[in-house]
Amino acid sequence: MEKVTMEQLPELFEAIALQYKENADELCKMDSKMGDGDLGLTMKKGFGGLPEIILTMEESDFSKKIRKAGMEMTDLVPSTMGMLMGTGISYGGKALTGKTELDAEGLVLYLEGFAAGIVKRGKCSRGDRTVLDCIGQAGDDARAALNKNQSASLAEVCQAALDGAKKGMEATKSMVPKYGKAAVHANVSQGIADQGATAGLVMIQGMADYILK
Amino acid sequence: MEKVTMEQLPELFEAIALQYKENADELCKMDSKMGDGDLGLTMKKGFGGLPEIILTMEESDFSKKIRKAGMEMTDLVPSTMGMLMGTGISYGGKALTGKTELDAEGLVLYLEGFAAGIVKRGKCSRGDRTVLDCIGQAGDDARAALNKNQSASLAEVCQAALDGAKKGMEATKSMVPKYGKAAVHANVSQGIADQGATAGLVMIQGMADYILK
Amino acid sequence: MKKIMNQAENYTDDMLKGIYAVHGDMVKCAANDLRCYCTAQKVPGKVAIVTGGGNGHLPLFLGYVGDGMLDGCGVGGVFQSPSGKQIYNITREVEAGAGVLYLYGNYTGDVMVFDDAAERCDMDDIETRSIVGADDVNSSADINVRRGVAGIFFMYKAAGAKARAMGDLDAVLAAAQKAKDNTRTVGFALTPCIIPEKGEPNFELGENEMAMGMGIHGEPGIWNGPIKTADEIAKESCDTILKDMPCAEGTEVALLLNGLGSTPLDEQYILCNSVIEYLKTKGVKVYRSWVGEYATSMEMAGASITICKVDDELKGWFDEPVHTPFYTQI
Amino acid sequence: MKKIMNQAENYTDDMLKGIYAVHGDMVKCAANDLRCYCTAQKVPGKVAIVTGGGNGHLPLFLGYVGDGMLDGCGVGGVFQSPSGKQIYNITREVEAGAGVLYLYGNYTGDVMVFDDAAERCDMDDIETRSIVGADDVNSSADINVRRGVAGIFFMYKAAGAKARAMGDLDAVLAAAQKAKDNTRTVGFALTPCIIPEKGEPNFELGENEMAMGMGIHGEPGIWNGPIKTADEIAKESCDTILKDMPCAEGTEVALLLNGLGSTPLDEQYILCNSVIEYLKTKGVKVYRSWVGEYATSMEMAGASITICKVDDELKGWFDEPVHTPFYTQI
Ligand SMILES: Nc1ncnc2c1ncn2[C@@H]1O[C@H](COP(=O)(O)OP(=O)(O)O)[C@@H](O)[C@H]1O
Ligand SMILES: Nc1ncnc2c1ncn2[C@@H]1O[C@H](COP(=O)(O)OP(=O)(O)O)[C@@H](O)[C@H]1O
Ligand SMILES: [Mg+2]
Ligand SMILES: [Mg+2]
Ligand SMILES: [Mg+2]
Ligand SMILES: [Mg+2]
Repeated sequence: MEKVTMEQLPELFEAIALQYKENADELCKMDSKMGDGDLGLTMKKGFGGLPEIILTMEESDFSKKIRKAGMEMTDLVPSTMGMLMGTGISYGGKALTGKTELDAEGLVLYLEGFAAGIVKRGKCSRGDRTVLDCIGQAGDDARAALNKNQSASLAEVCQAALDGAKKGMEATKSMVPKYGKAAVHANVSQGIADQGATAGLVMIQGMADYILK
Repeated sequence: MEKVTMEQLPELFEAIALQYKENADELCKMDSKMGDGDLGLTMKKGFGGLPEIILTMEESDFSKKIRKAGMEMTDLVPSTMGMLMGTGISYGGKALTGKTELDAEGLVLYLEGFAAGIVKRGKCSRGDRTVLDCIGQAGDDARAALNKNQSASLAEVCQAALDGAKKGMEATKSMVPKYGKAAVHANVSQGIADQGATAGLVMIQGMADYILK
Repeated sequence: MKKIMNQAENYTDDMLKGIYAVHGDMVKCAANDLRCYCTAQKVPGKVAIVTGGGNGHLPLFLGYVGDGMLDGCGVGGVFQSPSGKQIYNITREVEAGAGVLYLYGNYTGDVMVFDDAAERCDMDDIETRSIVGADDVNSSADINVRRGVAGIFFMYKAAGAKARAMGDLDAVLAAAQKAKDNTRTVGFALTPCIIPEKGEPNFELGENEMAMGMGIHGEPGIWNGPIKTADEIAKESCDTILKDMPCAEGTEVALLLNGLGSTPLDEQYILCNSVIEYLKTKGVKVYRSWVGEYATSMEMAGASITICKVDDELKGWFDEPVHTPFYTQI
Repeated sequence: MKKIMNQAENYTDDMLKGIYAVHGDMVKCAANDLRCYCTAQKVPGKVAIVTGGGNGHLPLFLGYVGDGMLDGCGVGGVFQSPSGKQIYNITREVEAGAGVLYLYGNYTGDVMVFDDAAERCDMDDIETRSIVGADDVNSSADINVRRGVAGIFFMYKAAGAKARAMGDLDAVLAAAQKAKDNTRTVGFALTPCIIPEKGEPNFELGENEMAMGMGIHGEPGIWNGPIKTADEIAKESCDTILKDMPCAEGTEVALLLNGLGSTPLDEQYILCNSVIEYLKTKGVKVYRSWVGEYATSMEMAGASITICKVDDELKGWFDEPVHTPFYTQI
């Protein structure tokens, strides 16, 4: 797949939703240990709602469609990760201003915008043991792949993003939680990946499922 | 023993208190089944306090001393049976106006007065399955013994009272409870003696322990 | 036993010390006895209203002592009566020349204690009248032997308003009687409470079981069984009340939705909604509702539903402002 | 699960229906959304104060919407944030030309939601300021990441009084900040609560065990162990607070003794007495106390102790009368 068109957007998000459906229990279990146990449910509900939101939305601009969809998602699941992911999508969409489809460069911009949205909403930095460590790394590695080869395909950039997401998630295993309910569990978090970062990887995996299929 | 003197009053009530001490658990158990389970405790506490109350009271009139002691007992244990027994003692004492000691006739008057006090305070009638059925019968039989033999001894009258108390208590086994928390247990009460009547017998038994010893 | 306390035997007195420490501007004790709880704002010439009963039901009973409601309250140990002497001492403190109404719940021990106090007052030429709350429909078919539960709130409110308007003793009694005649309660329990000195639950209910009609000391109700939904509980309770006290279509009622102690306010409002909706289907209109903890059993879970048929006079009494340390209505 | 409710997923909405049915004269919803809870008595020209958070803490948060306190509240599902859109819709409804203060508890999700709403308002040229309650001493050594618990009551009271006196937005924010700077809370739990949709306890504690420092959603505290006496709990809690916020001898404080849901009022007053007595030994004088359920966790047992150092200005704000459907002070 060389690009994701306006018409294909619902399918892209359908693939992500499917990933969350499969990983919901696992995410809940992780969040139970380090937080309040709702993460899988909110991700499933939030991403599960996106295809329908996009399908029924009256909006002809590619970038704006994604922006608005992200905002609607925050209203659907206004938990920490719901806000972060919705804001990320919204900012990712904003970064696509002027585009009419998602190509290789678009994916890089989208992921960088997504990460910027997380920083905006979460007031967090890399290394704080959050979803940002996953998505940020995915964006970095996607950008690096494009820098290395200006004509890299969407698939190539997507593969780089997926590898980066995995790396970023892995890196959280040695980080100390700073935010939210997990902060009080700081001592038991070592060696375990941050649940938000894990949820970030699930999203990138879902995108890759669709783009690389 | 031909009479109980002013000086012997504390000992008389000491004997009653001893009976309640021995029967407290049993009374609590009975009350647990048919009420709130406090009967043994309140009787032990109320009668247990009487010897001291009588000893420390500044009152030189025999009748008034008993009247006041009963009133003080109601303040010490203001539960249903605490009120009834305290009022009974008080009315029993009132019936002894003019006497300076408890003789055979005195015991009859005391028990009749006691029963009248219960009726006054409890607004109950014979047959309502209460402590009245025990004490009332004790008074009746004591009176009958004296009627039969005007020169009956205190011991003879007391024995009649004790027999009457037992009979009265037995009779409650077939009565239906009308008052208090027990009324809602009406169906399970058949064949079991009323706990208040049982407590009444304990009191008469204590008196007999002292008078017949 | 999960109780925040010091020695169990000091439970009631430690509680009272806290109450006097916090509300010392509004209440005081009589006869140097913590358990003789009196208003600190005596109104000369007003009929005084005195209540009392066992502790463990806060804000009942003492919580209603204050402006526009009661003048004194005898505080017994947990689920134990105060003494006649205490009621007498309170009466002496609060009576203000217009006589005293004894208004309390219909429990044998309490009746005896208040009768005893009334006799003592009689010797002092203090005029008293007595009336008991007996609103718990499920406790007996005989209206005269029913237990008094949360519905006494409406009696306090009516009598308090009448007394505040300087009605005489008979008028105050009549106001209480009018509220009583129109008030019915149905309650149910989900979990027991623990009497501090006993240290164990005062009854047992299976996991997911409720007891319909259970009393506020754990007196047995009419059935135990699996918990019903709020809608079902509302229907059953209202049906019981309406059968006992028919309400023609168009009747207006005051509603008291009372939590027994550990039932969240959330659930009380859920049940309240169910009750209001169900009454609507019967053509009964709720004039005003009170939702919250008005008569509890320490940490017992459960609730009670009290309905009082109101006319303009009762509405007026119920709408009167009151101000006590535990209950303020403006 | 012993809950009085209908379908678990309707828990919050059924509760809200009950609340609107009972208090429809004082509150209403915005945008046709039950969860956008607003005062029905808008005051033109007054700074509006909006709060919000997860349901399950009644009377927190919505209970403080009313005269002299707050103007709107976003109601989330049980222990879930409301949405930014809801906060935005509430803000649009209650803003009265003088700007809006967002005053809520310091939980990540809520912070994000209110920030989101503030951005939406910015686009509409509605001026907002934000401040979070973060009074729970045991939740972190870092004062900025502490959780917000019952102490927010004092912030509501201060900001509400200032707004009612027609202070401008910065003045209202400053009042909230002043209350915040002087307020500290320590809480503890004895039993868990049950989230309706989950149907099981949200944590476990052994028989006779308590958890010191536990949060109002069951967040872990600093120790779990056998229940201590009221005196011991009071001492430990006050020591924690006084270490974090030293109070010189002669300091006057406001005291909020808050029950978490199923702790009887009796025990709250017992603990209050212990706290007042202990503070006395430290030369700290309690100016005024509030005892009762101000911020709960449904049927969780336990309590919290909040101390706010007061000067004449704070005293004035705290003594101001307020009137909401859930809290009236005259
Ligand atoms: N301030 C923050 N900035 C970015 N990410 C955050 C922040 N706080 C928490 N997170 C992420 O959110 C995850 C928890 O999400 P979620 O379960 O929705 O939180 P909660 O249930 O505590 O509101 C964490 O694992 C972390 O990755
Ligand atoms: N009105 C009454 N008149 C006489 N006796 C009564 C009356 N009501 C109850 N009793 C007696 O009191 C007994 C219960 O006493 P007690 O345990 O003190 O009552 P409670 O704990 O319910 O207040 C009953 O068994 C009965 O004998
Ligand atoms: Mg979570
Ligand atoms: Mg008993
Ligand atoms: Mg409670
Ligand atoms: Mg409660």
